[in-house]
Amino acid sequence: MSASASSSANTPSIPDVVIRLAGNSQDGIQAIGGFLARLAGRSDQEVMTYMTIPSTISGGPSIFQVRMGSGEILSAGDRADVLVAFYQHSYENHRASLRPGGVLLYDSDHVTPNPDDKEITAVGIPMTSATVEAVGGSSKEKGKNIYVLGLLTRMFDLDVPKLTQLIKERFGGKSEDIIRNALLAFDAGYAYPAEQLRYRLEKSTVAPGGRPQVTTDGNTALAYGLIAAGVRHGAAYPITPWSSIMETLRTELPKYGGLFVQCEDEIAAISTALGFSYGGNLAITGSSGPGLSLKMEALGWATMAEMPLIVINVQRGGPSTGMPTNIEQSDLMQAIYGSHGDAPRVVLAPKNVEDCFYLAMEAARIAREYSTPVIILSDQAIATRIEAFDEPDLPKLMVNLKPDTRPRDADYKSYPLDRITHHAPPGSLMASGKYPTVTGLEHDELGHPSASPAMHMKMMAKRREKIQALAAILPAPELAGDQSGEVLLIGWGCTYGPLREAMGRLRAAGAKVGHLQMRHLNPFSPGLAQTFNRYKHILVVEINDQGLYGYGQLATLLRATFCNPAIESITKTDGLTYKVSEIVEHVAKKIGLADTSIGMRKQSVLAMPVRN
Amino acid sequence: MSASASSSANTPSIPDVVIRLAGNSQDGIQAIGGFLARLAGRSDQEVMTYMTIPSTISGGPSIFQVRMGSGEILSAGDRADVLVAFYQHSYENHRASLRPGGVLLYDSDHVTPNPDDKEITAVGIPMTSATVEAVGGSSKEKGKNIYVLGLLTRMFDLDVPKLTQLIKERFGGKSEDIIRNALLAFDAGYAYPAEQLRYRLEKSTVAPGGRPQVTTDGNTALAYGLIAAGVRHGAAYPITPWSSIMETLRTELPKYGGLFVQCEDEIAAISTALGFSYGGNLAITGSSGPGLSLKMEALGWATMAEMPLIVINVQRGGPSTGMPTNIEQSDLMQAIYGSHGDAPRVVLAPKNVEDCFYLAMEAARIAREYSTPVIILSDQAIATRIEAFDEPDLPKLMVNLKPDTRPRDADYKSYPLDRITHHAPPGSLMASGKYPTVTGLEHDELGHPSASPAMHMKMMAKRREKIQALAAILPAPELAGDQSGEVLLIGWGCTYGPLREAMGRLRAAGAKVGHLQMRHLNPFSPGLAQTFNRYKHILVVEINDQGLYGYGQLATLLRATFCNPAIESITKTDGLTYKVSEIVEHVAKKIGLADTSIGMRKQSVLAMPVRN
Amino acid sequence: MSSSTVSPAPSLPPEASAKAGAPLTKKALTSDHPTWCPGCGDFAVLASFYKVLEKLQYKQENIVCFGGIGCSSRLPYFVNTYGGHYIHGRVLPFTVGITLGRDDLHVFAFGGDGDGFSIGGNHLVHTARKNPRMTYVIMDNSVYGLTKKQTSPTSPLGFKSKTDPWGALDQPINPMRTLINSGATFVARSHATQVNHMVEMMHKAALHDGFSVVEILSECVEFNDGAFDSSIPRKGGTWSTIELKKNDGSPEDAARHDPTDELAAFKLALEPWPGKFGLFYENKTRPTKNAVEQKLIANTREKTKNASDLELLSKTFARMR
Amino acid sequence: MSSSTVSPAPSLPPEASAKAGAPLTKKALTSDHPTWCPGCGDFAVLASFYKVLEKLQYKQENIVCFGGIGCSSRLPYFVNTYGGHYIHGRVLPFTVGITLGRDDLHVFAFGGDGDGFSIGGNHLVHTARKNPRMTYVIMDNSVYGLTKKQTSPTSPLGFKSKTDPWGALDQPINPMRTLINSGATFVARSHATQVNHMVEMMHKAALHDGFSVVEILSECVEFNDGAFDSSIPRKGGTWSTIELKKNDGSPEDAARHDPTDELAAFKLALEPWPGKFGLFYENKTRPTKNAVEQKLIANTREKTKNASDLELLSKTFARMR
Ligand SMILES: Cc1ncc(C[n+]2csc(CCOP(=O)(O)OP(=O)(O)O)c2C)c(N)n1
Ligand SMILES: Cc1ncc(C[n+]2csc(CCOP(=O)(O)OP(=O)(O)O)c2C)c(N)n1
Ligand code: SF4
Ligand code: SF4
Ligand SMILES: [Mg+2]
Ligand SMILES: [Mg+2]
Repeated sequence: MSASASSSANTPSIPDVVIRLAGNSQDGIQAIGGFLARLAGRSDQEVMTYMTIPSTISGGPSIFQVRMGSGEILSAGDRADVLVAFYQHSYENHRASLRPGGVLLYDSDHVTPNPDDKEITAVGIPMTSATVEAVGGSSKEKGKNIYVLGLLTRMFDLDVPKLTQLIKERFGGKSEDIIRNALLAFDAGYAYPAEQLRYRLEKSTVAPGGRPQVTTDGNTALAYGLIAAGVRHGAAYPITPWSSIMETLRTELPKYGGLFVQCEDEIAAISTALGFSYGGNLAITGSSGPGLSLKMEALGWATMAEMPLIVINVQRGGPSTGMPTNIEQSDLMQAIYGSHGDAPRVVLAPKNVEDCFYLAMEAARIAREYSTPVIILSDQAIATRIEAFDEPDLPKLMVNLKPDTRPRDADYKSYPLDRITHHAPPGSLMASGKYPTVTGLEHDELGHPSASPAMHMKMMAKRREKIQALAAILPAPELAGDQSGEVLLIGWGCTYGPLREAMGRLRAAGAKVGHLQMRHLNPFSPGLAQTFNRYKHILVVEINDQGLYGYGQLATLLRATFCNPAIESITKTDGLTYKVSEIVEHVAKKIGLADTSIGMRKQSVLAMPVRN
Repeated sequence: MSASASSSANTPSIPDVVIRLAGNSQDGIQAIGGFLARLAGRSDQEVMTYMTIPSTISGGPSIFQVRMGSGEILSAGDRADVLVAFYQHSYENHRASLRPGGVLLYDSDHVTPNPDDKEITAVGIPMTSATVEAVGGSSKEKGKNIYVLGLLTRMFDLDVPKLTQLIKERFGGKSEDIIRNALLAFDAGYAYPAEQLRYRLEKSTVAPGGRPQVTTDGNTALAYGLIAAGVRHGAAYPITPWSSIMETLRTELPKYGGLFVQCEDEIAAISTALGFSYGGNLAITGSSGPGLSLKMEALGWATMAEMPLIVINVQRGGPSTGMPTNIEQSDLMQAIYGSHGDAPRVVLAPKNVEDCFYLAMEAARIAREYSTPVIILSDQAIATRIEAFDEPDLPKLMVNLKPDTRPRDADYKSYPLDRITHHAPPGSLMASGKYPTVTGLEHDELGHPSASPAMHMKMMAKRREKIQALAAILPAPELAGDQSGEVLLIGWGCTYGPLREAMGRLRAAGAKVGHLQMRHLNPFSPGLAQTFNRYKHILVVEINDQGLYGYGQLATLLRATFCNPAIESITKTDGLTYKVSEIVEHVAKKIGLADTSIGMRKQSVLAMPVRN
Repeated sequence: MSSSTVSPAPSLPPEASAKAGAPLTKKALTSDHPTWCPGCGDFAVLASFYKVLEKLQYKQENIVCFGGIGCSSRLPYFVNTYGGHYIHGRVLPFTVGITLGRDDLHVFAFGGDGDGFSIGGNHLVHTARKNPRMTYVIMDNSVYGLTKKQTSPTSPLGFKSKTDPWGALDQPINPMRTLINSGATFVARSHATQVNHMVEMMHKAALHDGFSVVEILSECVEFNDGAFDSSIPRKGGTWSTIELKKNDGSPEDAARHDPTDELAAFKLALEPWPGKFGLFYENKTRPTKNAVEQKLIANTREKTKNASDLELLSKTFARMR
Repeated sequence: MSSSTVSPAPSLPPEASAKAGAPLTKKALTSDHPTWCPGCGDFAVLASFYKVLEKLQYKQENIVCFGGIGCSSRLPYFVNTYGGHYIHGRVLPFTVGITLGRDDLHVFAFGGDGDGFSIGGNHLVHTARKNPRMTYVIMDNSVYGLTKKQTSPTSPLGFKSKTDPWGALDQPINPMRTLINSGATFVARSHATQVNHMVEMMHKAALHDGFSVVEILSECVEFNDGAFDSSIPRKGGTWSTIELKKNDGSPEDAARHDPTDELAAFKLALEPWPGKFGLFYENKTRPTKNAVEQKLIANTREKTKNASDLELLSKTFARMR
């Protein structure tokens, strides 16, 4: 390790750092990660986190990784600069994730590293005993995580007042003792003498948006996006990783005069949500994989009855119960085609945590304007990771919705063939004296059942054409990088960051590469065919299976739609988010790029020569 | 009308005839149609029927159409030669279906036809009063249908002994009175003096298969195909038009020592069926549209656990409750992609009634050999129509299945990575002393849950590769007509007959046209890409919606797989089977064929000059 | 509910209010012509329901009628109010969403024995334990009518159907027992041949502040002809109604039924077929889900000091800084 | 069943038969190490189940254990017999297929309160009315454990969970009442802190010829700590078991419980929390679905004069000529 200065003038300055905390799920490593992430947010720095959840019930090994710093941070980092290892297994399982020149901070009460390993700097600190000593009494090693937070704060010269403020906020509801103990642990970690470990994180180069940054995870952003959109009603059944959205809404909606119902199963849940919507209260239901499979029949009703509804699927590893705590993007086909019959509906996917907020608002708007169910396909990675972004401009954005029970004119029809359906909720007086019927049977313009062949054709067209009308006015997805060239990288959902970074590295290596993250998956935005024609290879990168014919799910849809043989797939099903390097290597192989390491940080920043 | 001879030597001989019976659903017109169809079968004639079911509960207008004669009969006929009209509404709604020169037989007790209509021959017969007179007593006009059967028997010189035998068989279980009344009505109809109406159906030109013909509908053929395949267990919940399969199996299986369970809903049904399969008893469940949507979660489990299972979907008009008594082919995408996660499974579609029998057998074989769920996509048209075909060679075909509980060697694994899974059912002794686990969680080779990224990748591949292995050995679909040329017509399910006839008419008009009916929809048979390359246009004809991008469901899949822009769609959603002329006109427009009427029978055969 | 400060208010149906000069008549309420088979018991249920609405005189636009799937579930098509047809077996959770989201409406759900006790059985139980303010009418014909004669969960042992040509083999459920056990706060039983009784039961049910269920034996003349003759006097059956306690201290009163006594209701339900008709059980004290959730909202709003939506959400985001 | 000629035979579990020289031991039955949280009540249920199997000495390869989804539903992984893990709430219809298809097996289903009473509630009722020969063990911790603390259908009013931070608002179900009403022919209640009692109840359940259910209060130490203390003597609670009638004519016997008396069982179920433990209800006379269907098969086979499959199917096709 080359950095050595101890005075602040000589402290090496680094653009960003990747810290991996490895322990067991009970150790509160999520908490340290959360503090660091929120601190970054409050310091106008960029931040992204990544965590694993043990699939066993009683805890088990768990990690939390946080990347923070200046510049645009798009992924949580393929490899780490700092590894904090609480146990021997943490050390052994995660040593390889450390970049050469990186720093291993290990709990010398529990870990014995390999003494011959000279590639990294290993620093042993008696985290457990030091914590017990600092805090004393009954709480024992419980503050170990806060001790480590203190250590890292000193190491990267982080903002102490802000952090202690965060600690106080976090433990605010609890007893004074708890806050005091936490601060004792923090101070002890901060005071640990390791003068060789001193860095300074560069200030953000991203122009601050003029708005303060907020730091949160994708599920929270989705929930509050719905609230901002005016959604006040919902119903669901718990399932990982969906549950936290319903927990947030169940707790929050009553504050807004709304209501969230926990139902006996997912079928009851979507039914109750549809009942809310029918009553004029645009509603939301959601689940993860298995729960979505149960909603398919009722979702078909929503299409047939033309009932607005928002459905969230926080995707996890499938099929069946699959890998409940892992990431996968394998529910796209089901989102579009899972119900029997031709049942067109809208499918959207957020590209990151911030987008969860805005896409939730868009979903609500589309559901209302087009009287259609809208499925939001989030995923386990976006749901659980923490990012910092500009606080939304709420006064501008917030929507106020109420059932529209104004009287309707005598020519009111619930299913007019020449207009998009907008239901009159009960309570609306009908000048005609005839009250409308809503049904999952094929029906005429007044909603009365009809088995007329001609009517079925017309109503099928009506339901299709409104979605086509929506398609026509969708914004084209943002095309980054080269606007034409060798490779167009396409992704959806959580692959946004790694793809954008991969694009950067490939361009740095001389390839002409563009990147397009698709947020509108059904219907597609206009103009894609033309964009595709400008590239030699269109590589669709997804976390799902290659399918019987070699194509992932979005790739299959794009090929069917555009019949462009340049569309190919990069897929994987290991339950983990893409590393930038995985993508770069795939693309390099495809286009015969020899040196894929350009732009890749091989050595840890911590090992770099002093730059100022 | 030109035919006039009354002596049998001068009786005009006709190749085939289309008779449409129109009345109300209580009139027993299905029964007349059924008798005619079965008579044709017993006379080694070809036959095909078509019927509508009223969508109201308390009956209503209904038709039954039967086409019988020599030569290959592939569809029930676009237009009729004879229309039997019981009521004024029957006459008014169906007059247009009669070809010029055709014969209208109307019940003069109820119908007054337009006296100015000279295009057809209208013959009034007091069907109601004649029946009452013939039968007398309490049964009143109940025998009207049998009276009409007698009329038609005389008119087309049908086999009286065979028909009276059929009548006796049909009413066999009932009282002697009923049989006597039926025969009285039959004789009265037969005796009706209408000497101008005499024809003779030509003997079949199709070489008899050496086996007697049987006559039945698609649902029955499916049920007995399963029994021939050795399937002895099943579970389901009623829904139209699926129910008759479960009713047949519930009644028949106990005779074979088997068992069919009526469950509380479709989820319980597939679960019980999977329990049977797990016990080593290959089982079947089924439903129609809405019920299939409910089975999606459990179907995913079947893929993950690699459990053999047969699932029948008798498709009807969708989405949602849709058009329950109409035909649609809109559940294909759901069959393949309806479950969350990447859950590959096999999807087959019978092309006609006979094929129902053989495809059921194939489905059972695939399910067992590949330990996979197999979905059979039948449809309302095939399910309810009657066809005649060679009796299957049962001694050769029948399969005997028993749970295979032989002891398993010490190296037994339920999910070996190097072989296809074949479960050991409970009762099989394990030499290893370790008993296997079956689960919907991702698992290792022994079936124990695993969240290992590498294992998930491998098991995903295992489940995919076995389906790919099946694909490799599937027979290529039979390619009829021109083996290369302008147009390849592709269809699946009930469109087989109309497509084959349309191909004939188009070729007669000079176009180079081939036809390929796909029975294996997931995975596809090998060699399709090469076949497709030999045609300028590949037109996929389906009874479903054109989708957001202009393609029906099979067309979408073929385009995605082969990226061949020549693949286009012909679709419709009127809830009715294709008429040959609809297809011919579409294709003619596509390839600029002017005269599409070549090969089309414009005049009724009944109006043609005497040929011998 | 330890932190509650607002006390739970009853969620009584909004005051019945006739439109000035336009009383709600059968004529106004009549919609499509029913598609049932001639003689079907459901006609009488419909006729009685019209009468109930005429009695209640709710605003027409505030009435909602929904059905599941089945012959009986089609009833809402024939009533000119808001309403429709949901999917098979799920009409209860759907109508729960309507009533909980709109306290100003009068919500009625309709269905058959298959819809309610087979595929929908679980929703019945969980709806009942929530006790939403709404009325559910089950037309029990002890058969699957619309799908043409399969065994239903109320078909008696030995009933010959297309799925049990030799007679039903599985023990049927006892609807009254099932309903009482579910926790429904109003449980009554009636018969499609007894219009006045049906009207009385449905009327009481509609006025009940909670989840009220009326099960009506309604003959399927097509597929279960004569099923309920044993309770039709003109067919030689006995029509036996439940006499309710008057609490008049009279000796006869001891033998009368106290509908608030769950165990007594359960015992009544165990009486042999065809059993009694009338009000089996009623609980007027359990608060409705409507009231409980409204109270939660009121308590929560009180804590937020009635902050505006914007203020609330802004505060939340401020905490995420 | 009017045409029955073969009389219904009991479908008793196949004779327990130890393998020569290799008695079924806990060691042989132990599989993967349980992944439950230390202290979870389910450990004791597992230990008791081992003991039951040791007592029964069924052939190891003829035992099948299946779970739904939930912490408790994972129990089958830890038992070295045939078995596994189905989907959430549907383990009963799945195991119904196993037992009806294979009369030689001993089938056990396991699940939690969410799995069994929430999403799976309807399957419980319809399985019970079929009365298949099998045993169902419900580990009730009154919370959703695996998904980390949401309100379950047995969570008491006021229980604070992630979905009811202010305390549960919906009336919980009463499991014993629900089970008795379902028509299950054996209904017992036990407690994970009482190993001997659990063993006794599960053992009796396994020997019952029909659908037997044992509900076990099994504490979730992670998310519902102390929930069942009121029935744990060493935590100051009362452990009160049901004394069964001995029919010895003694005066004490009058006060004892007759488990064949449904109304008495129902009354017992209404006792206030924590109530009694033991056998609530037992019906030894209702034939099992296994027996009823076997009888149907036997009757039908008799009518076909035991024709071979080929003969039968050939005849059918001959009729279609
Ligand atoms: C998911 C689903 N399964 C099955 C059906 C078919 N189905 C329609 S109505 C019905 C049952 C009808 O019985 P019931 O509810 O008693 O009503 P009834 O017709 O007797 O009034 C069934 C099984 C369906 N529409 N949807
Ligand atoms: C269809 C479906 N919905 C939801 C879930 C998520 N889920 C898994 S277990 C469970 C409930 C667990 O509670 P319980 O059955 O009481 O078992 P416990 O963990 O408490 O033993 C839920 C909701 C799922 N796996 N599948
Ligand atoms: S089938 Fe039965 S329930 Fe349905 S309408 Fe006809 S009589 Fe009524
Ligand atoms: S979460 Fe609760 S039920 Fe699950 S294993 Fe832990 S203690 Fe047991
Ligand atoms: Mg019914
Ligand atoms: Mg639980």
